[in-house]
Amino acid sequence: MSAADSHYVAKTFMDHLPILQVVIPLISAPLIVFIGNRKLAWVIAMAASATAFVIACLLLAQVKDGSFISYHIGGWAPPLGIEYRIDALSAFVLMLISGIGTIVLPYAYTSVKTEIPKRQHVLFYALFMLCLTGLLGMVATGDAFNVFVFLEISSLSTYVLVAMGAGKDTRALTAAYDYLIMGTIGATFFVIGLGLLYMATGTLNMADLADRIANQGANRTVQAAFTFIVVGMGLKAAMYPLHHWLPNAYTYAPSAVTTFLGATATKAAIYVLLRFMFSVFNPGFYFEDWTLYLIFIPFSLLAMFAASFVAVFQTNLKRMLAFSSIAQIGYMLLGIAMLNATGLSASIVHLMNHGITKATLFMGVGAMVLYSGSAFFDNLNGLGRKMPLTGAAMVAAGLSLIGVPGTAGFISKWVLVQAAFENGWWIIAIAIMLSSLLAVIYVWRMFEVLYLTAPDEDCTATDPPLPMLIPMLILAFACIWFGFDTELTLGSARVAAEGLLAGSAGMAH
Amino acid sequence: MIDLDFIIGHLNYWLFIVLMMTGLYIVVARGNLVKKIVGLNIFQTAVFMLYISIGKVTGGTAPIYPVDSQGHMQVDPSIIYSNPLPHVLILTAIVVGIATTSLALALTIRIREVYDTIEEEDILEIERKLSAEDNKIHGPAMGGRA
Amino acid sequence: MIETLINIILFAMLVLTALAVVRINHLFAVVMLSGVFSLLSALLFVTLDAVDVAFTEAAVGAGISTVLMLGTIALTARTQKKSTRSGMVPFIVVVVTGAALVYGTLDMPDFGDPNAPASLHVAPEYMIGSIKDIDVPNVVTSILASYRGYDTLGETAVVFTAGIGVLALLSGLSRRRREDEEEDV
Amino acid sequence: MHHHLILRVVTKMLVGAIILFAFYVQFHGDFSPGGGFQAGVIMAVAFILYGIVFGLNKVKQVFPPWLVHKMIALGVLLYAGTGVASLFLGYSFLDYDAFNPHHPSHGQHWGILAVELGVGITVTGVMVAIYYAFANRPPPMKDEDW
Repeated sequence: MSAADSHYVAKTFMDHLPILQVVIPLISAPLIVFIGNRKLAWVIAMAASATAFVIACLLLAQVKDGSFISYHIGGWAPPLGIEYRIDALSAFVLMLISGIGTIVLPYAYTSVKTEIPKRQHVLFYALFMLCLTGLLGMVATGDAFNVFVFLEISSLSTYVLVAMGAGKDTRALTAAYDYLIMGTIGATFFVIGLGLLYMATGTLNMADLADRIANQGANRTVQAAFTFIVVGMGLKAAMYPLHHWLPNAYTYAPSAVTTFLGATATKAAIYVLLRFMFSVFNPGFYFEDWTLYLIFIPFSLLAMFAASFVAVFQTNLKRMLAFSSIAQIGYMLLGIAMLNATGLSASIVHLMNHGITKATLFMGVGAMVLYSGSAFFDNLNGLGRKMPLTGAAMVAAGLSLIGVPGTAGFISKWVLVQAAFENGWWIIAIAIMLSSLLAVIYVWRMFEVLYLTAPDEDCTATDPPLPMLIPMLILAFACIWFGFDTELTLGSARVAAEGLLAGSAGMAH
Repeated sequence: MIDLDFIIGHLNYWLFIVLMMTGLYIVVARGNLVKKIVGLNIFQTAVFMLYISIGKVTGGTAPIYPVDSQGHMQVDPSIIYSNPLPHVLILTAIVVGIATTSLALALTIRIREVYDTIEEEDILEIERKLSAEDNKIHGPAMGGRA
Repeated sequence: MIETLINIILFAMLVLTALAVVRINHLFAVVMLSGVFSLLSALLFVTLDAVDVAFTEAAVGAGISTVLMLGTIALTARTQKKSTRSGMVPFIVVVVTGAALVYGTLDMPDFGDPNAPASLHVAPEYMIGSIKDIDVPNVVTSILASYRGYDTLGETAVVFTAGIGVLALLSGLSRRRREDEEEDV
Repeated sequence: MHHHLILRVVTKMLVGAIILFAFYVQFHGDFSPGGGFQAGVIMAVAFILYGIVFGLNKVKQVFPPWLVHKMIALGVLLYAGTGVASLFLGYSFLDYDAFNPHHPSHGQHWGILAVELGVGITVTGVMVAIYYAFANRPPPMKDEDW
């Protein structure tokens, strides 16, 4: 074969951005292990993660007008080869994940030193980068089976990262084991779903799948595939009745890990759910409507109330925040179930807003645990007064968690309520406000402990070292900033939501 | 009316499902940590069988072209080959499976060293005691392991 | 005909092995049976024309994973406690899942159907491409390493993750020189 | 381990054969079943067998842990590096045509060789490392209790 009929097209650096997004963090992990030096490990991780963040921003700038980028890995055109496909939604989630990864690393530098034995630091950073790689890969890819591969990279590294909390509390080990079993069942369900889809269509490329499902209609095999994919990803996303792995995993993992996971892991799973429900399957199918109305709405309402209610009665701040996360996932699923552009924008913008809010809070808890040794409320008495900047960051994030006007959390809840009104669902709108009241109660308990109780007399706590403090303050500032300037967050979310609602047409070539 | 062709054509799938569900049952119903992992393996292997059966074409053969002594491929259009793509997917999935298994086993070893048991019931009992102690010191919490 | 007979016998043995794993409390037997299960499924893969998969399943399922499991039970326990809890909830979960799957099979193409979508859509292009573009006789290798080479990179990364994960859980990374050993506590 | 004479002699003979077979599987994967992953597992089995029969310390002298751990990373780097190399040649990531633009199928052969080698190195490393990690743990009871 001559060169003339090969598929060679000279590419520039900018053309390679989609693959570099994932491959740079991927390469950094073996590099860290190969070099095996503790200080360099952090430097490499930080550099790779920051590069990934810059790339995500560049990608978002390119696709913010509603277009998409398709990158053919190996030079093979889809559906033969694997395709990377970046649109507004994926670029937005990529930015969230890589941004949180970049901002958690400086925090981790100090926090890991105190929580994890020294000989494991190199492995910690390698696993952290693998987790980041997996999450980014799940979001960037346009190939259904590739999602599974990267899902497993992130899951396996997460199990170990959670288990690394065993130095402080041995329950981290059983939490990791439970998560491993649940996560593997979820991933296997997802694989079964993919198999059924492949059986019905003969392809694995998402755009091609969407075309073929739209053309041949949904038969019973496709419906079963839908069920298995939703349940499998629901397990990874801690969708309400499938959330049992989450509280222990978040409570016993090291602070830096909890921060990163709380802000990104479930978000990537929700992204995959969105991608499959809207871009691969057609939201017009009756079984999908049915699932949304009869399954998603009741369970997300249940999540919003039951999980918030349980959160109110926790004595461990980390655990309380974990239950609050389950409730917040309820909001995101509720937005999806509204099945209109406003509701979807609310869900998507809440991915980001809840991500930065929870990251700030978990960072704050982690900083206090440095001095108190545990996240139990009675060990945190008055620490807000002793650690003014940390306390301030947590107040800002706490307000955002409730959804007080002027914070990021308000924007997502406001749009969600609007979406409910658009559908004429008054009761749902009232439910959203009522469940926010529960959030007021548990966030108030946090404020009460941090400010209104007297600190121990011999308490020597001060604000944490700068590498921990600065990321926390940046994120707290973002919680406020995105409450006023919604151009980046809500703007991108609206473009993404419209792309999703265009359904399989949005995936057309 | 019973359609015999339909049953013969689908019997294999149902048998795979029986195997899958046996594996899943071991994972959810058995409390021994090692046995759960064995169950997970059986569950996954049965899923692999379902995948591989997608690729099977009646009268087909393994998707490897014969090679003559000069190393040239013999392409004979009369030979039917089975679909190779599911094989590739399952190769990847098997590797992911052993990776998960080895991590799970390593976790089990650590758990045994700390709790001195690998029975879920005993571990739950120990953790319940730990939580009860926490509650005694820090005030009652609700929710437990859930 | 002979193929059907082999399949039926294999299935019967697979089901018996799986059921034995449910019943038996002696972990050594359970682990050995899990190896047997893998070996039987490798045989089944051969009858389904997936020789690469059979090879891997035999090496991994019957080989490495049995060795690791034996190592684990040597480090943990040899027998399982009699389970005391009722099997109702798991049973319902399993029945519901199975029913959903059976429902999905109702519209599946017949087993071995040459006109199934999976055999018509992308697969023929791989068969041609492996000759024309890649010139490799084993089509599985050409898909694995080239067409879907990125999946295989991901797979290698998964193995890598598991490797360093086990190191993080059990031993830690070894260095050649012991320069910063002394600061380790 | 001074008894088991037959076991030791047979093992010594087998290990060489197993390693040879691993190389065959590694480099003959284009023509017959097999490839980097299977070769890696077989190669690891050779070391594991040696370790089981002659003891962990003996096999660690042959194949020191630091080297194993470097190999784990090296394989992934080789695989990803192949992709990056094609990227620098102006092609897509992992487009092996880059390695011989005038003869794309030759380029493909080189690419496949490199990535399969990467897989083989990592898998060997990981399996041996996992074996070392498991074998290093103190057992709760003695061999006689079996």
